[in-house]
This record gives sequence, C-alpha cells and structure tokens, in this order.
Amino acid sequence: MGLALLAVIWLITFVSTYFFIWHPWWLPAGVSASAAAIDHQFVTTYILMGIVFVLAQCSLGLFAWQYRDRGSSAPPVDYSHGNTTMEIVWTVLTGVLFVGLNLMGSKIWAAERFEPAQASAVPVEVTGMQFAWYFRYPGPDGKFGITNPKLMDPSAGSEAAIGLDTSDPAAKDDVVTGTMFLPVNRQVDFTLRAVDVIHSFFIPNMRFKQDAVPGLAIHMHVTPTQIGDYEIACAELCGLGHYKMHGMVKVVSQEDFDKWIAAREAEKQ
Amino acid sequence: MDRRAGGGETIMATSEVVHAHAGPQGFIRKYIFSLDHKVIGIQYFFLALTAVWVGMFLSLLMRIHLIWPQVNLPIVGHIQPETYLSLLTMHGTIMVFFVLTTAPQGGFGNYFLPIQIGAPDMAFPVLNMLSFWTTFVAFVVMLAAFFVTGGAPLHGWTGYPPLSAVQSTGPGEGLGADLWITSIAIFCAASLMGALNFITTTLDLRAKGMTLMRMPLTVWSWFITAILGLLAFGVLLSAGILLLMDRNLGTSFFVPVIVVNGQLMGHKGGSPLLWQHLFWFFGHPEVYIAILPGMGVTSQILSTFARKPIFGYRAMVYAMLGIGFLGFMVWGHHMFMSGMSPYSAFAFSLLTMAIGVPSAIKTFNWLGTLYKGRIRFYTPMLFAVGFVSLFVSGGLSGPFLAQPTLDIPLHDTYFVVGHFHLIMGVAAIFGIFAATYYWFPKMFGRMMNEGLGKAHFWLTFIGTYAIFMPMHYLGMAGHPRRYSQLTEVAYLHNLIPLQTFMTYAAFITIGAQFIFVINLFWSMLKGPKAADNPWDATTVEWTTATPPPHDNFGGQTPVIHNGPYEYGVPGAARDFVMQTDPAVGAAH
Amino acid sequence: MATVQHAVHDTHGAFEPSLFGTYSKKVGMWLFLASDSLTFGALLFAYSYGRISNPAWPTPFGKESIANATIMTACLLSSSLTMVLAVMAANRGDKPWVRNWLLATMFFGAAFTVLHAQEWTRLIADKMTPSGNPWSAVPLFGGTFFTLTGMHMLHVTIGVIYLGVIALRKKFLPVLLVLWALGFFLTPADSVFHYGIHVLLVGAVISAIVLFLKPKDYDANDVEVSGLYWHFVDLVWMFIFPLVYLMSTKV
Amino acid sequence: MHDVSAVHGESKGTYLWVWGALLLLTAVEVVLAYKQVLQPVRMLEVLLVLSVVKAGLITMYFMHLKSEIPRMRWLLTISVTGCFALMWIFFFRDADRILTLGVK
Repeated sequence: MGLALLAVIWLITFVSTYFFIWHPWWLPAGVSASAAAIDHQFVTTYILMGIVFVLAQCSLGLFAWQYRDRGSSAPPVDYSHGNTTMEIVWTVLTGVLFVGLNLMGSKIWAAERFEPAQASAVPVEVTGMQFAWYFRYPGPDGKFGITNPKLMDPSAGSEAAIGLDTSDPAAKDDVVTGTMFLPVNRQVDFTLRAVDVIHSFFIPNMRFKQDAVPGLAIHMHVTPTQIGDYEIACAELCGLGHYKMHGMVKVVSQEDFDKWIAAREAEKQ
Repeated sequence: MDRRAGGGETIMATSEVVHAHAGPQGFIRKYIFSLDHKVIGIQYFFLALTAVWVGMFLSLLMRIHLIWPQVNLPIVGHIQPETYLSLLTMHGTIMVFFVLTTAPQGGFGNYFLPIQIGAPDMAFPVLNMLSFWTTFVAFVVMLAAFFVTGGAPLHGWTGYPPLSAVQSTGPGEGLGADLWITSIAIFCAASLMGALNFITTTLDLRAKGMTLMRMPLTVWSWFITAILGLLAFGVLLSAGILLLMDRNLGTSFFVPVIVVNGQLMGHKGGSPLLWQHLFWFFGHPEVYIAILPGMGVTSQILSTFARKPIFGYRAMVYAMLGIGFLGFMVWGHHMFMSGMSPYSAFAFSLLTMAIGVPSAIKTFNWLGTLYKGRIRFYTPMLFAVGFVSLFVSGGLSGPFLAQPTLDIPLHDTYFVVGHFHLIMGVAAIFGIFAATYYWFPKMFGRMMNEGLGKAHFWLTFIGTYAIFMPMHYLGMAGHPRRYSQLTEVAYLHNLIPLQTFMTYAAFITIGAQFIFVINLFWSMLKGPKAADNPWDATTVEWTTATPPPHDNFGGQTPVIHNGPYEYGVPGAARDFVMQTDPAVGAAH
Repeated sequence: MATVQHAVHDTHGAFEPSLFGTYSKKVGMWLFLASDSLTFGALLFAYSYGRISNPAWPTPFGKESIANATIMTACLLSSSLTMVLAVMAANRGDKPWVRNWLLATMFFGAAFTVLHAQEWTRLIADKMTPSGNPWSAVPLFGGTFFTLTGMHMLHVTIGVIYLGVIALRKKFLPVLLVLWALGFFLTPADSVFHYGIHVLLVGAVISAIVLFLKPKDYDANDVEVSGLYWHFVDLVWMFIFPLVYLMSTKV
Repeated sequence: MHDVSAVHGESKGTYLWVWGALLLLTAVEVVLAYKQVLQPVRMLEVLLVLSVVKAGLITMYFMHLKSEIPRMRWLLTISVTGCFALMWIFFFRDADRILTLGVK
C-alpha cells in the first residue's frame, strides 16, 4: 500500500507539474504596460511554489513507502517528540519566503492602485448594468455630462441606458458606445460605475480587473501596448445573464482612434 | 481551591445522578430529543451526510449543464442559466454550513471532545440538544427555498448585495432569498449554542491530569474552532438581520441609489462594501472552522498509524492558535478587487502571507511524524495521508491569491474555485472521511470493511485531483467563475475540453461515494464486532467500552498521566502507552 | 446554598480546576455575551459606516427626545444598581430581598421599554420609517435607529422576562400573560406594538416550557448569571444612547 | 465553600459610588451634546471614550469582571476588543472613501 501511495502521489504531482510547465493553458498574451511586471511576479511565485509543491508531495510519497510497516524485519520507530532546531529553521524559511514574495509584489500593486492617472490619459467612463457594458468618452470639451438615475432606460439604447442628461451642455458632445476603442500606447483613465448590482470589469489580456460598484465611481488606469481586439468579461456574479455580459475592446493607433471618435461626434450632430 | 461552586446547574451536580441511572430508556428521549452528546453527535453526522448528498447532487447537475446545456434530464428537466446560479448558490451554502461546519465540529467534535478529555457529557446538555435541532430547522428552511415561487436564490453563497438585497434583480431573489438568509440566521444561533458549549466543556470538564498540553490535537482543533465560531457567527447574524431589513423593510444598509431594469429603487446611501466586510469578517474564520478539525484528526491519525509521537506537539498547538488568531485579520483578501481601499489590501496581503507560516509548520510536522515511523495503512491512514497531500496542493495556490497583484488576473476565476475546493472542500472532506473510518468502531461497535474503504479512497483521491487540479489551468487562462454557459465568450471555447474532462472525473468521484455509503450502512448492521481499542491508540476514548456507556466511563472519571501520542516508547511493554496508563518518564 | 455545597463535594478532585476559575454557567453566559457584543458591535459599526459616508445626517432630536432618552438611561443605570443589590442579597441567602431587588430591576427595565415605546410611537407619528424620514434625504437615519433600538428593546424585554422567571418562577406566568393581553388590547391596531407585544406571549410559552420541564429553586448563581445578562443590556445602551441620540441632537 | 460577596469584594457603598459615576458621566455626555462645544467628529470621539469608560465601570464592578481570575478577564476583553479594533481600522477607511469616490 505504501508503494501504491508513492506511485499515485508522484504521478499526480508529475502530471500536474507537466501541464504547468508545458502550459497548454496559460495566462493570455499580455498587452498592457503592467502585464510584464505582473507576469514576472506570477512566474516567480509559480516557480517557488512549484518547488515546494514537488518537494512536499514527493517526500510525502517517499515516506509513505519507505517507512511502511515491514513486519518484524523493520527497524524500531524513532521515538522522538520533535526537533526544535528544525521547527525554527522551517518557520524562519517559510516566513522569509512568504513575506519576501509579498514585498516584491506590493511594488507592482502600488504602481497599479496608488498612483493617479497621468494628465494626458484618455478618459473613459465604463458603466456596467445587467447585462452589458457601456463606454463613454467626454468629447472635445474633456468633461463628462451629468447622468441621472431617473433618466436611465436600458431598453432605449446607449445614451439613455446610462441616464445621460442631454440638457447638460457638457453632455452634448459625450459619446456612448457598446464597444470600447482605445489608442495604443497611451494611458487610459477609467471611471468604473455600475447602475444596478456589482459587476467586475475584467480584460484578461491587459491584466486588468476591478469591480464596478453601485454608488462608487472608481478610478483605474491602464496602458494598452498592442493593437488588436480583446475580450472583456464580467468577473463578479451579477445575475442570470452573468455569463453573457461580454464586451470588446479594440486597441487602435492614435490616428484611427481620432478618426473613430470624430465619426461618432459627427453622427451625434 | 475549586472555585466552580454551583456548577450544580450543569453537568457537575447531575453527574452523580447520571452515575446512578443508565440513561433514558424511551425511544424519543434516547434517540430523538436526546441529551447525550454521543447521540447528538451521531444526529449531526447523519444530518451532514444527508446534506452532502444534496450538495453533491447539485454540483453534478451544474457540471452536466456546463457541458451539455441543452440536455433534458429526468425530473429536473432542462436547466436554465438562472437555475444554474441557484444550484451553485445552494451547493455552496449547503456544503459550507451544513457539511463542513456541521460534520467535523457538530458530529465528531460532539461525540469525541467530552470522551477525549474524560468528561461524562458536554457542560450544557440541553443547549447541545437545542443546538442540533436548531441546525435541523435551519436545514429544512434552506431546502424550502427550492420549492417556493422563483426557486432558490441566485446570488451565490456570499450573497453580495445589491444582487441579494433587491427582489427584482433576478428570479429566485424573492421568497427564496428570504428563506436563504433566514436559514443562515437560524444557523448562526445554532452554532453559537454549540460553540459556547464546546468552549465551556474544554475549560471546565477535563479529567484530573488532562492539562492543556496533554489534550489530543483533535480537542485543541475543536476548541479553537469553537472560539472562531463564537466570535464570527455573531457578526454574520448582524449582517443577516440587516440584509433581511434591506430586502423587506426598505432600509438601505447595503444599497445605494440603483436602477434595476430601468426601475429606480427607493434605496439610498448604503454601501455594498459594508456587507462584504461584515460577511468576510465571518467568512474567513469560517474557512478555518471547516479545515481546523481536519487538521486535528489528521494529526491524531498520522501519529496513531505511524506508531510514532506527533512531531512537535507544542508547535502544532501554537500553529493552530496562530492560524485561528491570524484568521480574523485577513478577511480583506477576498476583497482586493472589490473597491476596498488599496492601502488595506497591502495589510491584508501581508497578514495572509503570514498565515502560510503556521500552515507550513503543520505540513512539515506531519511529514516529520511519518519520517522513521512504522506506518500501518488502514483506510483512516490513507485518508489522512490524502489530507496532507490535498492540503499541500490547495495551500500552495494560496500565496498566489494572497498577493493583490496576482489577484488582478486570478480573482473570481476558476483558480480560486480550484484553490478553495482543494483545501477547504476536499481536504476538509478527507478529514471527515478519515474521522469516520477511524472512529466508526467506537461509535457503532463494528468495524468497517477495509477493501471497500480502500477502493473508496483510491477513486476519491484520484477523482478529486482530476476535478480540481484542472481548475487552476482554467483560472490562469482567465475563465471567470459562476458562468453557466461557455458559449458567449470566445476565449472560453478552447477550454471546453478541460471542462468536459472534469465532468467525467466528477461522475467517477461521485460514483465512488456510493461505495462509502454502502460500506457505512452495511458495516453498521453486519460488520465484525470491534474491540475496545482496535487501532492500538492512546487517547482516552479507546479506554472505555465500545460503544461507550451513557456517561462515557461507567461512573468513573479517568485519571490522565501521559501526553496524547506516546507510541514506540523505548522500554515500554507494548508499542503504545495510553493516556491513562502509569506515567512514562519521557512524557511531557 | 445547599446545592452549591453539594456540587463542590461532587466534583472534588475528579476534574482539573476550571481554566476560568468559576462555575460553568457563568462561563457560558460570558461567552454568550462575548458573541452578542459582536452582534451589537457589528450593528453599531454598520450604523457608523452609514453615518460617516452620509455627511448630511439629520439632527432632529429636540429637548423632549433627549430628556426622554436621558431618563431612559437613568432607568437602565438604576436597574443595574438594583440588580447588583439583588446579587448581593442572594449571596447573603436573603430570599425576600432578592425578590424585591429583582422586582425593582424589572420595574426599571419595564419603565425603560414603555418610555422607549412611546418615543417610537411619536417618531412613527412624525412619519419616520425604516426607509425614510421627514428631516433629511438620508434614509439610513430611520433604518439604523429602528434596527439598533429595536434590537436593544428586544434584549431588554427578554431580560425582564428572564428576571421575572428567576424572581417569581411559575407565579410569573400569569403576570406575563396579563401583561400581554393588556398590551394587545391597549395598543391601537395600527401600532407596531400591537404585534410587537406578542414577544411577551412567545416569552410566556418558552418560560412555561422551561419552568415545567425543570422545576427548581433558583440559587445565588442563577441570580448572578441573569445579572450578567442584564448589565450587558445596560452596557449596550451606553453606546446606543450617545451614537443614536446625542449625535443627532437638534440644537 | 467560598463566600461570593467576599470574593467580589464590593460593598453597597462601592455600587452606589459606581452608579453615581455612571449617572454623572451620562450628564456630562448630554451637556456636551447640547453645548456642541466640539466639532462632530471630535465630539463623537469624546462621547465614545466616555462610553467606553462607562462600559468599563459596568463590566468591572457590576459584572464583577474585576474579581474574576486574570486569565478570564484578559481573554474575554482582548478577544472582543481586538475584533472591534480590526473592524475600526478596516471598515471606516472604506466609509471615508465613499465621501470622495461616491457618485454624486
């Protein structure tokens, strides 16, 4: 039975590790400025935890086999209540490992969440509702118009859905769309909002995720670094349509972005 | 000086009476409204067994729906996306509250904590009975949510408002959600009664010589679990009351101005984050409530079957205390992406990583216990080794999720689902299985079948890895959790084969559980009679008759001379020295 | 004190000394209070959370309300004094005075509840509800007020019933039923207390079950344990009073 | 057999004195609230400190926690106040955030 345990535990360990190393399923390609740092932290954690995982599982299997009860031929058990030196060694080692990892990662976290967006960032307001994302650009005046919960009408399309108050002068040039366009290599300043329940704005390729919470307007920033189409998913249970609360972000060149926004402005007139 | 004057109201003064009588004889007082902690423990065990089958059946329906969304099942019919969410809500709630909290603590803790410390019963037997029946009522109310208009709630076991706080956010958010939160509030009261009973019993009713540092690690784990329950469930009760008020009286604790389906709701000024704080203040200790008893049982069984003292008894105790203590300071790691202050995230992350240290100590000490032992592979030992393996696998994904930086890609994906299922789901369940196989002879007076037990172990061990390991791959690929269908998001299409594999693994694993149930009931009726100490173990429960008499020790109170795990003592007559045997020199 | 003597004799030597150095029932009550203080604590934190995030919190409580609440506070504090005197009398074995002091405690507790109920009735007449109030656009004001004080009032009522059972045993049941009937008929049908008074009926039923299943003479320890609960109810009010009333004082 | 009143070590005089102090502190709170001598946040802090003092008097004297053994006294107070301290530190940070991030 000890041998069977050895075989199965080692097999499970090596099969899982094989898929982790060969990685047919892996983080999607990173296309934002912060992706590299996050991925690096991920891989560091991954290698360290992988080593601990393999060592712990293999010694568990090994001990199960090696110290099985072999009847009378076996050496007597080692009567011991423990070893304080060993306890201290592995307490300190794991302490250093875990706290060290934490400190490494916290720098990236600080850059992600503590620093405000640059002044040159493109402002985009993201609004989540059951079960769609709407994106708003402030237009040439750089100011978002007022929205009013009383005016919200999801059945009447984008502007009405987020309750844009068209009597506000700042709202005149606001562009509201269902697909997000972003210029490449320029920081985006997101304002995340939700009108009904909590949603979570998740762009796997950009290593971006933040809950959109009713009652709060949360600011986040991200810099896309590659032109392309990327999927947006909702990552917080928001009701029966959670699985289809899906959107697209199209990262384009600055010229294409300017052209696109000008066309939207023209449509509004 | 014994200053416990007047314990008269509780077990103390009645113990003399208990000695004189053999316990109640009528069926109702003996088996239904019994005050005997052993009967109550078995009642809890069967309640959890019922609940785990319900929960497992729900999970199977979910897995079937994910792979074959169009299939028409007998009785259940065609599963809608909203039904899927109801299934996952009820699966999570039933498993967490009525299985992982109920079986290890209410079941085995109730049965064995008093016996292991040499007490004739719990400190408050009536409260103990009330605690069980209140839990039972909570379970019935929970199940009732399936049968009301709109069905069971769809807000997940965490019940985040506004989804859970407003009736019009989805089907199932009507009466079903009210029953759900009511059931949880009732469960809080039941757990509170249980927790204060466990704590008082451990403080007051340890037999002469049973000092704190001679208590079996199982007793320590139930004791610490009870402290966590005492402090955590009170907060959940408050949160539940406030949620019920938001839902039915129009208050706005958790709800700001919101517009649902174009309808402006009457709420204003509340904050969804308040619920998350209150909920996770309970919710994170709850995770340890589920896993700590498993750790205790594993320690006990590893030592017994390796025929070796537990490695570093004191370190094990301090590690459990450390886990319990730190467990109250880390709730925010569930909220890194929630809009919580990013500064709090930094503190929560550091404290969460710190919890890895006592967890690692426990793992190393389990390995140290096996090292140079003489391992006997009976079924309980297999499950205990399986527990260690799963605890390592599930634990090591923790440091990923504890870092807010890595939570950005991983939060609310299948990575989290895999993590908590391995560690708090399956590892805890392995603890329950290990305890069942280990203590079954004492509880029912018969041995379980080893062959069926081993078959059950191998299928379950491999099966659960096959279900939950791939979830980590899904999570890394960005698969969000709680998606009822995989058709709407393009990058999920590549992941369907993995989901299919997991569904087949689930079929096999659930099939294996039939072996367990057959073994359980068959052995209860037909198993060979068990000796008083079939495993050559050392703790006090093995000194008494099998099954134990009404007051546990036939009118005697045992006297304790040794630590709990004296195996292979050099020079001793046999390879184990029981706690009630004359003292051995090396004992602490 | 006969039972106490008996218990010490019975347990002498068979068990380790209690880690908390006192009898189990008191330990159990303290543990319950620890848990209950977290329940109230969470409610108070929920209140404070709403208070901080809603700067336009109304301050409608005029002189009359504050005077009323101050008298209520004095009632509770005095009831705590009579409660410790009851415990003292119980320790002396002075049964008549135990009962007198307990009845005094119950009187102050009941006075608190009645005054509080009048306050509620006034506020409800002023159109204050759990979901809104006439003084501001902060609906949480009414919600937190009714939740916190309602939960506390429930605790006081349970406390009065608990003390009544300790003081009068089965003789308390008819008193409780009469109070329930009076309350039911005297409160108008549209008042919340018309239904709230059923707490007394539920309390009477539970008390009856306890008293008939386990008829016994309550000793000094029972008085002390019930006292712990009572003082805790007083203690909670020490936080509710400044937070809910004084922070909403109209000047 | 112990004499409970001897263990508690308090007399009628002590209880009257504590009762008087509690009434006095209540009066101080009411006066503070009326005179509005302090800004709301500062006043809240002062009121809470006074309330904690009152709660301490009640637990220590009326509930006799003072006469319980130190292990019981400290374990109970530290576990409960520890939980409150944690809530205090982490809850209000987010309540404050609503003031700046809240949707107007």
